[in-house]
Amino acid sequence: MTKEQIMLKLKNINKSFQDLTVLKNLDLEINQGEICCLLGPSGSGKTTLFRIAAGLEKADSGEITKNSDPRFAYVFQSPRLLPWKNAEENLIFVQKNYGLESEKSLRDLLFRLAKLENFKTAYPDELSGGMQQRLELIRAFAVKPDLVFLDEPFKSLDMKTRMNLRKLITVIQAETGITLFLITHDPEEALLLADRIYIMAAEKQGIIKEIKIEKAREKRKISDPELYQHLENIMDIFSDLVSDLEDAGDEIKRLF
Amino acid sequence: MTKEQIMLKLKNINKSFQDLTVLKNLDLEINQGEICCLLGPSGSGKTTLFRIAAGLEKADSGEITKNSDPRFAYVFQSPRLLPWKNAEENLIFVQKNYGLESEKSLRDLLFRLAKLENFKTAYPDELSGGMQQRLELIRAFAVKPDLVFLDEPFKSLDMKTRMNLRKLITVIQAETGITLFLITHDPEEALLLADRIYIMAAEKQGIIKEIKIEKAREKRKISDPELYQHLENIMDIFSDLVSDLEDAGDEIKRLF
Amino acid sequence: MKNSIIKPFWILLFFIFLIWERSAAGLNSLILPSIGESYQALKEIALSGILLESFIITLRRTLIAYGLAVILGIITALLLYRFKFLQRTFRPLITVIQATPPVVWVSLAVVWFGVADDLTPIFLIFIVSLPVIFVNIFQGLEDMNVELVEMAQAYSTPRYRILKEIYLPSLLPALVSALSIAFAFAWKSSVFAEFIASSSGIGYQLSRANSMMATDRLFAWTIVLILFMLFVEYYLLEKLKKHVSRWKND
Amino acid sequence: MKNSIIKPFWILLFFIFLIWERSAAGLNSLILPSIGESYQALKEIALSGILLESFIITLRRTLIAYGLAVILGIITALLLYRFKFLQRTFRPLITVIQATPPVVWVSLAVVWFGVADDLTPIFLIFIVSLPVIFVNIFQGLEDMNVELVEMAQAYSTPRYRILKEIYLPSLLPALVSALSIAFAFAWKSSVFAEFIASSSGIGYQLSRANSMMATDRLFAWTIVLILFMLFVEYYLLEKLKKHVSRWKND
Amino acid sequence: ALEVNVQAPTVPGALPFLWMQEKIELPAALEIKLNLSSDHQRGMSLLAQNDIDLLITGSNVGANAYNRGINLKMMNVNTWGIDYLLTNGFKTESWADLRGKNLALPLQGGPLDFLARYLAQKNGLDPEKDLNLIYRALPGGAQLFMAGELEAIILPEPLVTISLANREEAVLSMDLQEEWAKLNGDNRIPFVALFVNGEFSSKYPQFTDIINAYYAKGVEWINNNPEAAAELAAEHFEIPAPIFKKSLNRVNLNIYSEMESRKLTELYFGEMLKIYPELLGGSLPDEEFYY
Ligand SMILES: Nc1ncnc2c1ncn2[C@@H]1O[C@H](COP(=O)(O)OP(=O)(O)OP(=O)(O)O)[C@@H](O)[C@H]1O
Ligand SMILES: Nc1ncnc2c1ncn2[C@@H]1O[C@H](COP(=O)(O)OP(=O)(O)OP(=O)(O)O)[C@@H](O)[C@H]1O
Ligand SMILES: [Mg+2]
Ligand SMILES: [Mg+2]
Repeated sequence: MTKEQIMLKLKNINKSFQDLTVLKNLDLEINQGEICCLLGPSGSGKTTLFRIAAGLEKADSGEITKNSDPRFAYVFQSPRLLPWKNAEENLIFVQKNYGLESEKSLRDLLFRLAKLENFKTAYPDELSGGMQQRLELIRAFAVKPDLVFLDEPFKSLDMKTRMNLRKLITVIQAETGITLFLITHDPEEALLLADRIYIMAAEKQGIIKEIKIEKAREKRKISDPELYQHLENIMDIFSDLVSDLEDAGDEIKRLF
Repeated sequence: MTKEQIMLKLKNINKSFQDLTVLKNLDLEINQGEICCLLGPSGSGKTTLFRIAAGLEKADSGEITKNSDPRFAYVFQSPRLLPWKNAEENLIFVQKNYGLESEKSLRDLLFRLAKLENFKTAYPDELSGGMQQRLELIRAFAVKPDLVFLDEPFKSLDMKTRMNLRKLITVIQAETGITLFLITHDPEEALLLADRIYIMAAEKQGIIKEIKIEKAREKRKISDPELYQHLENIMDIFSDLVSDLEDAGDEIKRLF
Repeated sequence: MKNSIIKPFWILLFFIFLIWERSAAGLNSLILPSIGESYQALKEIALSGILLESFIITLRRTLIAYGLAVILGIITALLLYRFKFLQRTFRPLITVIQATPPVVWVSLAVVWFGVADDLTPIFLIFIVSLPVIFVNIFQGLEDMNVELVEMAQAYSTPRYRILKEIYLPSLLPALVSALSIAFAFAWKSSVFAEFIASSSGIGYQLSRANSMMATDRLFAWTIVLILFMLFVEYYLLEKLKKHVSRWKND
Repeated sequence: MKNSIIKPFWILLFFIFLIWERSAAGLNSLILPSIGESYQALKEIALSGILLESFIITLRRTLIAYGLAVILGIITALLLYRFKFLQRTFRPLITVIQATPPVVWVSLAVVWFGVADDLTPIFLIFIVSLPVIFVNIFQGLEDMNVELVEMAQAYSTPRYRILKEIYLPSLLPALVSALSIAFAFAWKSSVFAEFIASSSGIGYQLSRANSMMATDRLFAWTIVLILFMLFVEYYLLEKLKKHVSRWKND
Repeated sequence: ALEVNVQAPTVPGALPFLWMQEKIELPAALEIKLNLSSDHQRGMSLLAQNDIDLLITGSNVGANAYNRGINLKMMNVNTWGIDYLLTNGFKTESWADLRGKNLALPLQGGPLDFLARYLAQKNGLDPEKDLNLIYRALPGGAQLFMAGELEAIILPEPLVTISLANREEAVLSMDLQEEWAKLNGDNRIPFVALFVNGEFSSKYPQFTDIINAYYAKGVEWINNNPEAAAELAAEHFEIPAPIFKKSLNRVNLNIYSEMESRKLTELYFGEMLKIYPELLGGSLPDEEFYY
């Protein structure tokens, strides 16, 4: 697996919902073994792009090229667990589709990494929201995928869990070379994790900026000048709309 | 209103749920006009502490002292809007309790600040999750409160909206001197906003660290050495449990 | 009505009518009257005024009993929801009431209400609808979002406003669904009660038609019953539902 | 059963018995038999073997018709859910079926099924339970979480596994609730059908007791009916519900 | 005026009350309120609770209630002949012709069931073995017969006339009253009677007598004016007048002397007691039963 081999390539993708054009002439590529982050405000079409890339939705037009026949796994924005199966059965359910149901030690490892080893027989409704998210996450790795789509896998988790899980996927990625395609709202997270960052904006119906980061993941720190520069740039892009609050000061004072 | 006057003081608070002790001998105080942040992993008892301080739940023992009879407002962790009332009616519903229902210009201002001016007549189920959160937030300010409890008001919002809302509450706070008590998962957010930060941990059943920040809010930057030092310290506290993943590398390689 | 019962149904109805007409052709009208005969009978009862008269009698009884059942069902549900002790006492009683066959109620009603022509049907409709209303409202109460009540308390909302602005609208969807389900029960049991134990109303007319084998009239009355039921279900209640479901999905 | 029907109910039951005994004391047993007389009658029918015999006949009919209604109700619901065209066609038909009074079904059934003693009750039970099953299953299908199906597709799950592992368990709670509601209907309408149009089974025995004015027997049979219903609702179905609700709340 | 509440099923025996209500001027002190209902169980309960004063029902029903302690008296027997055997496409000359055939009866253990079993037995059949008895409540049974699903059925008037009119193959095979006569020498069977609440009759003996007399007059009027009686029935019973008029030909509606009535009733009850004692509540009613 050379790093430069392309895993997934989208060309000239267009997608509209009724009157709303979400993606317009979108191009994107991910190399094998990369971590690629998608960054953008709510409604900018991140999930839509994911669904098209993963084959869950049809684009109106465009071309999708894959490297041979990669195995996809998908971590949904909100956990989609079978409520009538316990944690381990939920993993077995997807493993069965690839004849992997006998790989108990893989499951055990994943449960351990996600700190869920005591909850293998718990049903989803017995798990906290955060635990469900972790289960959703490790399910993807239980099928030994080539490419994992992760739609905000760390959303609304506390800092500690978030750091743990970030670590978890980077360790797995480092050891196995699985390609990761990840949506996040947090620019720092993207800068710390990604080899490549795509920034999307609803106004432009697609990708407005691509950032490549060469620095080794383990050595990155947000205070590093290169990363910090990227962060400032990203913040600038996002803070376009913040300005007009200042002049409301007088009114606020008057009305309260 | 001198800054040093105490708004709320909790002393020796204890709270258990059945066998689970959540808060043990907890002390805490907030001065008038302060922004006070509560930081801590999931399950460390932040919401429980809030509910006790706001009088929604009874502590098992302990003392709560308030400055005269302050008006509280509460932004719930997940929006609690009346589904059968539209956005504006939801604001009027709480305003009525304080005879403020005629303050239409205040409502209009809040809708404008939250960029919801076009959704005054929309019902909650017609708003996106983020819009509902913003409505939940401005409802608190519609009653001209003395102290607002904000339980993760920016959770799972995108960076842009998040920055907007942060700005919004700091502007309101600066102009009105309303005391804000805020729960967040994001250490940077706490460092950028708070005059005082309390860090909680489930293992200690309460507050493990108190940080006071004197620097003027407008001038703060996360790269500022003082703040950055705090950030590193907080990260250290949270990363206690991250370490043990490294040694899983071999096993991961073997099993995948 | 047009929005609800849509075209394909009319085609089906046409085929049903065709099959009906075909079968009736081969059979004596006492066994299966033709559409024409049924229509004739319908016209007859309509012109003689007996249709309107019986319909009003039955409707009056249904509305009285149904109204009582709705009011008492709501009160019972509120009480049983509020007081767990009452719940453990009366919940099984309600199941017993539901399990008792209507025939038995009718024979008990004779003892309790004697000859009064109205009371037996009213009682039967009441006793049959009450558990339906109760069960649905009770479910509605149990499904209610207590978080909203807490929110209101956090903003110092007075008790009566919480009742009026949160409890009441929360229960509306359950109430409408209870009303709809219970109406079908009420309407059918009023017919049953009149069939057995009354000397007026649509049910009584049905029983008269039945005992003299005036099958065409039996069909005519049945058509009246079905049409009214469809009118209530697809028009009145649908309107009410739409009104309520404005925010129901959430 | 003890967990469901709890102590306070027994106290209430005691009071009901007391009131019953008091009222019966002043009345002829033909109008309201005492508890002792009802018990005596119950003992009699139990010892004569007619209780068991009739019970088995009624139960058999109910189970056959109910089973058919369940199977056909599920199939209809699946078909109508899948094909919107069928839905617009048959949905109103189901309302019409539901709106038709049982009396009319019975008189139609007599013509259609002739002398066969079983068919009329079976038909009535079937036609009364079918819409109940259908409506509940259909609701269950509409409430189903399609996101899980998409998840399964994202992981290349074959079609038959999606049906077995997602559709089926998704529908179980709706199915159990449908089974429970429909059983009450089935049981009561089997009694009604036998009362009117059969010469065996509990309903027939009820009608005999009724025409012989053996009110004590009427009560004895009613007690049998209620007890069996309570057994099914509070024991059998409760067990099934518990089994299913393991993950229902989610 | 004294309000007298009457319940009667839609049988010819109810017509005299309709006649009193609509065709003549009763004494001002008397007002008849007639309630048409065929639920005799309900009627009896109402009678026992003094909710109604007079009840027309089967003679055995009254005796049964009497024996169970209901305070009532049999004022008169008014219907003496009403039941016939209809066959489908063939005619029976004797009971033996029914061997192995379907025979539908309205109610197991009812008076018609008794009559059918009694006659069959006396004519050398074992009703359980030789007949295929089918019990089907009226009018469902009649409907079945008309649909050609039954070989034979015993029906009361006016269902006999209706069935004959609606099924060409239907044959009026036997007059059960005549069959009874072959065995007992009299074709009068006391089927339907008028009962009075015991309290009412002892409180208002003269009114009771007046009503009884008017009732007898009404019966006479019907027999003399079948045309008008049929019109009255058509209006209240939901049955076409011509059919009812025809049907009256086969109904023996008459009031006989008390002595005669009682003798015939005791004969009827005596035979009934042998086959279905529970139809009479276990024993013959005593002296006080007869008015
Ligand atoms: N099935 C659909 N039908 C109609 N509109 C849709 C559909 N799916 C998405 N959209 C719209 O397309 C736009 C992009 O949605 P998408 O979910 O891809 O955004 P996102 O970037 O994932 O946002 P978030 O960060 O909130 O998840 C939004 O305006 C959304 O309302
Ligand atoms: N009503 C309750 N009954 C029982 N246990 C409770 C209750 N409320 C909270 N807990 C428990 O108390 C602990 C603290 O909960 P709390 O909601 O205060 O945490 P938190 O810090 O707000 O977490 P999060 O960041 O996930 O909101 C948790 O272990 C929780 O399960
Ligand atoms: Mg998304
Ligand atoms: Mg919380």
